[in-house]
Amino acid sequence: MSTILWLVPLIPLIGAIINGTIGSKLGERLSSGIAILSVIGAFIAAIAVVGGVSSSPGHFVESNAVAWMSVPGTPLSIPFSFHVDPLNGGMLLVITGVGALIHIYSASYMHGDKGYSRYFAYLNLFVFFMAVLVMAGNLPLLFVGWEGVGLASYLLIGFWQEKWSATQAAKKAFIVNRIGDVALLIAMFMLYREFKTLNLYGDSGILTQLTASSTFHVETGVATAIALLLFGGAAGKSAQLPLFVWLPDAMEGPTPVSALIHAATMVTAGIYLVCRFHLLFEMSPLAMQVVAWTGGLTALVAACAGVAQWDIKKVLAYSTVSQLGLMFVACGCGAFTAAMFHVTTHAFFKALLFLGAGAVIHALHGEQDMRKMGGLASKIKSTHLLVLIGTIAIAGIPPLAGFWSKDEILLAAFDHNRPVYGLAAATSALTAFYMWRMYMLTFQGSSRVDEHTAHHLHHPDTRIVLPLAILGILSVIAGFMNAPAVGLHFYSDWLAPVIPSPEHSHNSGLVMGISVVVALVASAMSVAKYKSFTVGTGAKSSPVFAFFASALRFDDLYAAIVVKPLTAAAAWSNLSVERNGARGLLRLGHSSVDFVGKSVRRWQSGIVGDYILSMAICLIVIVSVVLIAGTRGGN
Amino acid sequence: MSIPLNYYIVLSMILFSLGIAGVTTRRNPILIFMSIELMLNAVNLSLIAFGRYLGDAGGQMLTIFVMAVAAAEVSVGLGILIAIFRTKDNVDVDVLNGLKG
Amino acid sequence: MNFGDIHAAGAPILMAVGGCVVLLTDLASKRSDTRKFGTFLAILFCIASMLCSYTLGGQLRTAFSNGIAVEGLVVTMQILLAAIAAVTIVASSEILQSFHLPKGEYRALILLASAGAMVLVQSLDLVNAFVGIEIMSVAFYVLAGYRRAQAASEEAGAKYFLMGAFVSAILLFGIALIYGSVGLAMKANGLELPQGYSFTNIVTISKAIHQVPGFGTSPLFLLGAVMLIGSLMFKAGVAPFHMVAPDVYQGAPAPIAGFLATTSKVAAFTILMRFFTILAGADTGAAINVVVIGLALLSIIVGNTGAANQKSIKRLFGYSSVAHGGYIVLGLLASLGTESQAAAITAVTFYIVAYAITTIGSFAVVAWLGKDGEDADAISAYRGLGKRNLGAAITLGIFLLSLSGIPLTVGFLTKLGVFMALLSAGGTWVAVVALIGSAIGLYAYLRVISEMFFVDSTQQETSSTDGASKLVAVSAATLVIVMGVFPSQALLPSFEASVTAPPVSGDEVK
Amino acid sequence: MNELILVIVALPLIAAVIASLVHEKSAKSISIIGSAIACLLSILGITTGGTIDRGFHHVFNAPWLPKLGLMFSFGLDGMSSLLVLLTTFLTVIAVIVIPAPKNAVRAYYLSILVAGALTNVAFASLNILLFYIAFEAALIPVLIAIGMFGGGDRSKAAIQFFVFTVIGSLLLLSAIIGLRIATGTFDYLTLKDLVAAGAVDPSLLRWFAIASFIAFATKAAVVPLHAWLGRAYINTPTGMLLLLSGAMAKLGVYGLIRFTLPLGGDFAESLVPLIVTLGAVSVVYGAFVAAAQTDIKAVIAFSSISHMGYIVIGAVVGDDAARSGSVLQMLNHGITTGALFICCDFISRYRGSRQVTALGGIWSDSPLFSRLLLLFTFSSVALPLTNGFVGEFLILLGAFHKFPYQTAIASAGAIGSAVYMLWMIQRSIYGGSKSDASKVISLGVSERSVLLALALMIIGIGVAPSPLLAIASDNGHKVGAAMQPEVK
Repeated sequence: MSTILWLVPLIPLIGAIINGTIGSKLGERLSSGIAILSVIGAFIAAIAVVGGVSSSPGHFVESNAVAWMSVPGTPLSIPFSFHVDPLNGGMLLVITGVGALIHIYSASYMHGDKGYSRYFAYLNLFVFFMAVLVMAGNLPLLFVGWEGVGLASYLLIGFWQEKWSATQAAKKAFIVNRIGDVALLIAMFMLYREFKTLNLYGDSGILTQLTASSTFHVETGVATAIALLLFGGAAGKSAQLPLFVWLPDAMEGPTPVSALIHAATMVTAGIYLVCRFHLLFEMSPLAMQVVAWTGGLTALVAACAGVAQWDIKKVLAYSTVSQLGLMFVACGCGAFTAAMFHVTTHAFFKALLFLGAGAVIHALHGEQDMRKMGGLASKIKSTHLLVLIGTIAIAGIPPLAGFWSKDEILLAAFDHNRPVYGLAAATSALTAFYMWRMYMLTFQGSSRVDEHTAHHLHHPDTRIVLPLAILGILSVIAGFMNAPAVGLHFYSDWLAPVIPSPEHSHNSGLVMGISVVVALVASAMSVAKYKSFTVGTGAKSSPVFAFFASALRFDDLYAAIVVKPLTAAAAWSNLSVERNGARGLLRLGHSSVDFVGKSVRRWQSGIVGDYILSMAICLIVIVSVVLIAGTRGGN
Repeated sequence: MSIPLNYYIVLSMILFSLGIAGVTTRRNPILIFMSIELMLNAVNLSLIAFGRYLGDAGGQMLTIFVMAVAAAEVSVGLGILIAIFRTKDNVDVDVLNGLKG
Repeated sequence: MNFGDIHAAGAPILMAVGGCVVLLTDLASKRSDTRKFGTFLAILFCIASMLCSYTLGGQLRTAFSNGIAVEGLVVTMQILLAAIAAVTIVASSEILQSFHLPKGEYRALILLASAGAMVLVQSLDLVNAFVGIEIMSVAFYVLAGYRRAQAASEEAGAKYFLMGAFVSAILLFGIALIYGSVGLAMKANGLELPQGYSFTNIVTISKAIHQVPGFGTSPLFLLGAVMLIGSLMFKAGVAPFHMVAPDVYQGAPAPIAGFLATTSKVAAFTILMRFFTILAGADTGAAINVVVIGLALLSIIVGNTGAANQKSIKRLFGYSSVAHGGYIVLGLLASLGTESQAAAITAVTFYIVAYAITTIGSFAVVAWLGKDGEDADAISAYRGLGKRNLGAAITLGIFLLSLSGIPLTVGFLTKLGVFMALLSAGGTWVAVVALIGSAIGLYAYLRVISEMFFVDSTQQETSSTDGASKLVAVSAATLVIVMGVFPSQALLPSFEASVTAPPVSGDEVK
Repeated sequence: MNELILVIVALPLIAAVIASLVHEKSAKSISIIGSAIACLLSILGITTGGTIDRGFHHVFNAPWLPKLGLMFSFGLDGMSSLLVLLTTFLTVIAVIVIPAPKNAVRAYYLSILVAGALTNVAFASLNILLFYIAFEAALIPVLIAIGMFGGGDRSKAAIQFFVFTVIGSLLLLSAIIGLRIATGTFDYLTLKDLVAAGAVDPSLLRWFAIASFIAFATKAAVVPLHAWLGRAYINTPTGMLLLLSGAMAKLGVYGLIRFTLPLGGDFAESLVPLIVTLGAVSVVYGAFVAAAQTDIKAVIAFSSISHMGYIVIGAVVGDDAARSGSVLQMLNHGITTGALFICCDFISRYRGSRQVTALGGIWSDSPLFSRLLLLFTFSSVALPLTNGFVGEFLILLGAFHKFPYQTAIASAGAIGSAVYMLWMIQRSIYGGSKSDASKVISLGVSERSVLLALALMIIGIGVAPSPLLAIASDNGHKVGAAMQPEVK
């Protein structure tokens, strides 16, 4: 079993290497074939591993450790070792499963692009790093995956590298991620100082020491600091409030990339990390509050921004940020199982929506502005139907998946942190509103598509519709994996060995009722409002709308308080410290030598009389000094 | 011994410092020579005085050396100075300031 | 006046006789071109003098009623002086041709000056020293002004003469005072003159210092000693009596400037070494030591800063000679303080030899690059030399690096020797100042190297006319490198043998 | 065999001499042969062969100036054998990849081979005076290279570089002589035992600690003493720059590990907090200044200040893991920055300019070159699975438990490195392809193989650093477990 564990990351790696090196010579069919097969291979291996996990007594499967970094003479030795248990087993399935679907989808979506094989190489590389991140047996290896996915997202966002905006977005994504990564790095050092090891599992692993907290007491101050730093890392990767600005710009990359990385997998790494260290977070109430409130605020801010976007992919991007905010609300309120369940369901319907949007854009030959869409329902029926399913799911209308997972989060928030529940409820209302707005603007109403594109609409082929269909089915049935109200709690039992399942809360009926009402009312309002939408009338150019459109002006805020001062500091340090300071020192040395030299040269006046005079004077001075010193010294 | 030794020493020191003053203030090379000769003779005086007082022939022997050397020095010096000031109209040591800095 | 005495003073005698012979043969032969023969003759005498002093061996001997003392140190210095004279004569044979100057007198003057220097080097009695200094100086005045047609050389000669005459008067006054004070002190304390020594003999002086209480600080002796040291400092070109060096070295023709710089330094420092050894014992030593260290540091600072962004390269070498004079004095004083006097004096002797080779070489390069009667004095003339005349550029580069004390050159070992002497004598602060001085000096020399190599220029290719000075320069450069890397094989053993006995100090005299 | 080091040093020198005599065409091939053999032999140096003496293998002694106490005494331990390998490796690459300037081919190869050989002497010497002589003599070929073949204001750069570094080393000389007088020997091993036994008076050791720190900090360009680096690196020809930034800058840190800490006595220990703080400041300062540059060579030059900051922290913090990481990072920095400077040289040669504003479109024109450059960039940004990460991670991990704040600041420097490196890459590689044929960077066989070799080393060390770490941990500092976080 432990050797299959190695297959999960290695097959995509081999696929990436093949595509990366000789891909361009293989031609589109073969290179996409290799990429898809390698991810499917990983998916099958993942299924086998998960099977092994559920059958094994300790509910985990470990690989043998291959030495990586070890310094002889010190206790430090970090191996390549993988450990799969129910928590990351579930994620592994999502990553490889959804990944495979998206690979199939992009085979057709990216058809004709000159960097075809390079794209698939990057995509496979991403799956490899994501697998390493999730399955890592120790923190440095997790960090390898953590920055690896950052690298993959940098490469994929900046895939169309002629576009300046694309490379700019890629750079922005990597740097903002790096800020989070540094927080994670420092958390690692603190953990090493506290627990004397970097291994997560095994007898002396950090998590085992945490569970047996009776033998190992960590004062809350240190626990809070580590927890907050971990959350800082998670916020960077999962685009939470201070560091979410990179996700909307990441839409510059190809749509399947947004689907895979910026919806289903990479952005959820932050939640995985927090859930993995849930014991540490539970040790410090302050950290839980911070996580909850940051999640709540991010959700609300992103939802508001989502309402005012005209670009179809930006809407989905802000929706992702908002949903991630909700997941962190769940973590903040102690419902880690609910968070992980929402991660899973969100992966399905958000991937569906993104791929659907991709199909729409593909059909309209790259048009992304919703003001130039409308009335497509009749033209691309299958896509329309599946996007409808996705919209219903995300809007939280029962019986689809979104409702069940979001409801549990609202329930947990309601029990533990009432104000944050308010934020979450408002967010879910807004979510329903802007998702239906997107659906209405694209598929219903009068067609605003210009006749040229409308004339030869590009009908998506099976390789695009098939993944959509599968995701549609999953969005429908996934909800029933964990619907406690209806008595189904398969998912929480599955996670039980790692995260204790939440106790039954008595007011689940009330919360469920509220959320259903909220969802339906918001959806109805949105449908009514955008049924007959024409470009002129619809666009209320009210200041509030504009304020929301620019993501509450966070970009300008960061430009003012972060980017400008740093560039000024760089310019200052280069100019005044480097040019004048350091080299000024050299000039100072130079000029002082000159000054003394000049006076020496002036003393050398060239007139013999002066020379003899100065010699006489010096002689007299020396004589007097010696006489005084000599006689006084003598007696 | 009619005149005590330190009278001679003081006299020679006075002559010596007069010589130094002459060398430093005068600008005509000939006068500078004369001042240097004055200094040398001041030294001769003190040598003779010491020799006489110590009853040792060393002082006189050195004085003779001094005179011989002074003669050689002056002859060479005059040769050089004449070579220089043949072309220049006024005889002024301060003219020699080509080499400086 | 037995044969032993003549043998002891053989070296200077041979040089003096050589001078006269060269002068006479020049007069006798009508044919204008006696260059080959005259040079050969002069070199023959130099070699003879070298052999004569080498055969004296290392152990101590006095001659001419203790007027002169010959020992390892003196032998080494005499060989060095003879070598310098020979090399200068060889180096300047072609340049005299281009200057249209008479060659006979020139060689005679060089030999005579060197003879004077040798007399000074081996003198034990101050009178001998005075005579030696005068012979050397008078020859120097004429040599400095040898190129009468050129105003600069004339001016150099005149200046050197005026200052030289003044300083020799001061020297003489010093000797007179010492003569008087020693005589009076001996008479007052009832000590009679040691058999066969005169009052002005260094041995008597040291006997007076050691045996007459309070003599070391008596005003008369102190005045005399200071005057003596001051005038010797002038000859050695140590600040504040350094004004002569830059002007004269710039004015005088290049090979002559080289000769002046090295011979006066070698002679002056040897007699200073002898004088300081006897002073070191006396309590006057403390006062004079402090003052002389002050002078040394002053000359290091003055020499190095003066050399920074100089316009003329000969003047730069002038200032560098002031700085190195300072280092030698520091090495001298530090070495006398320590108990391992012999090793320390070896280090100082090695420094003097190394400095002589480097200076001769440097001025030889300046002469080598000179054309149609002008030696390349302005540093701007060296711009881009690396491209035009790589050989000359590398040679000069080696000398500059050696002057700044960069490893793998002999300059580094000398700097190392001085620092070791200083630090072992406990002079840490003095060492720090010396350190800063050598850094400033490095900056000054580097500017020349950068002019030669790092700046490209439009000047055309220079044809090197002067084969002889080229030979001297290149051989000096190789010597600088060889001595820098393997000094023990090259020269040190000869020192080892020569400086067995430290210069005579009063105590073993009855 | 003991004469191994002598052969490693002598071979390039002999090659240099032959190259300077023979015709220009074959000068390059001779230099390559000479330095390549030396490089292979230095691989042999890593194995512990020849006579062993107190932790050093291949020990070799021969008198040079016995009276002065100056001996040819060589010895290698893990750290110095790695650095010797790095130096010879960089020499080979510098000779192969970078074409010599037209007018002075022989002088160019001469300066590189001599600089490499002298640096190796410094790394392998067990006599502190021999170390000092090599330490300073190695500056001469660099001075000549900068001066004769350098860029714009090369003469000012050459002088400032030389004078600044020599002043630092003069202090070191005075300290070395102080030790010699107190103990009567220049031999490192006896000195080390004497100091350990407390037989040397502390005030002298204090002066040695201060003076040697200043000299080595100047060489390693720690912030206040880094003034010479900016102008010097920009104006140095790339071939010599590989050696200057790759190997010679490491002499500074090597000196700290080898001489300042062991011989500096307990005063050197009290200096450590200051050095670590300066290291952290260098990291941040280097990042800031690099971000403000428009010339890509300047960006890489100032990034070296940042990287050296990490290495210095690792070297002095006294933790075994951090020190081994620091030694490995010296190797990594040599490889990565060397590769970046080579790419920089290609760009300026094919595109005619190093200014970022004039570049762009290299990605589509020359695919292989730009992908390799991207890999080198990410190695410089310390991306995991590249060599940069391993060194940096170990340094920061080891340094954290004693200096948490400085380490936090230093790790924030990683953000800075991402900012300026990616900003440089974005403007120089990506963007519209201005593909006229002359500007396409076409790599010859040798250039391609060198860059690929460097790329392989970057990934190789990133994935499997343990063998190198094992060698690197043998650096003469067997510190007791106390310094480690005590393992329960």
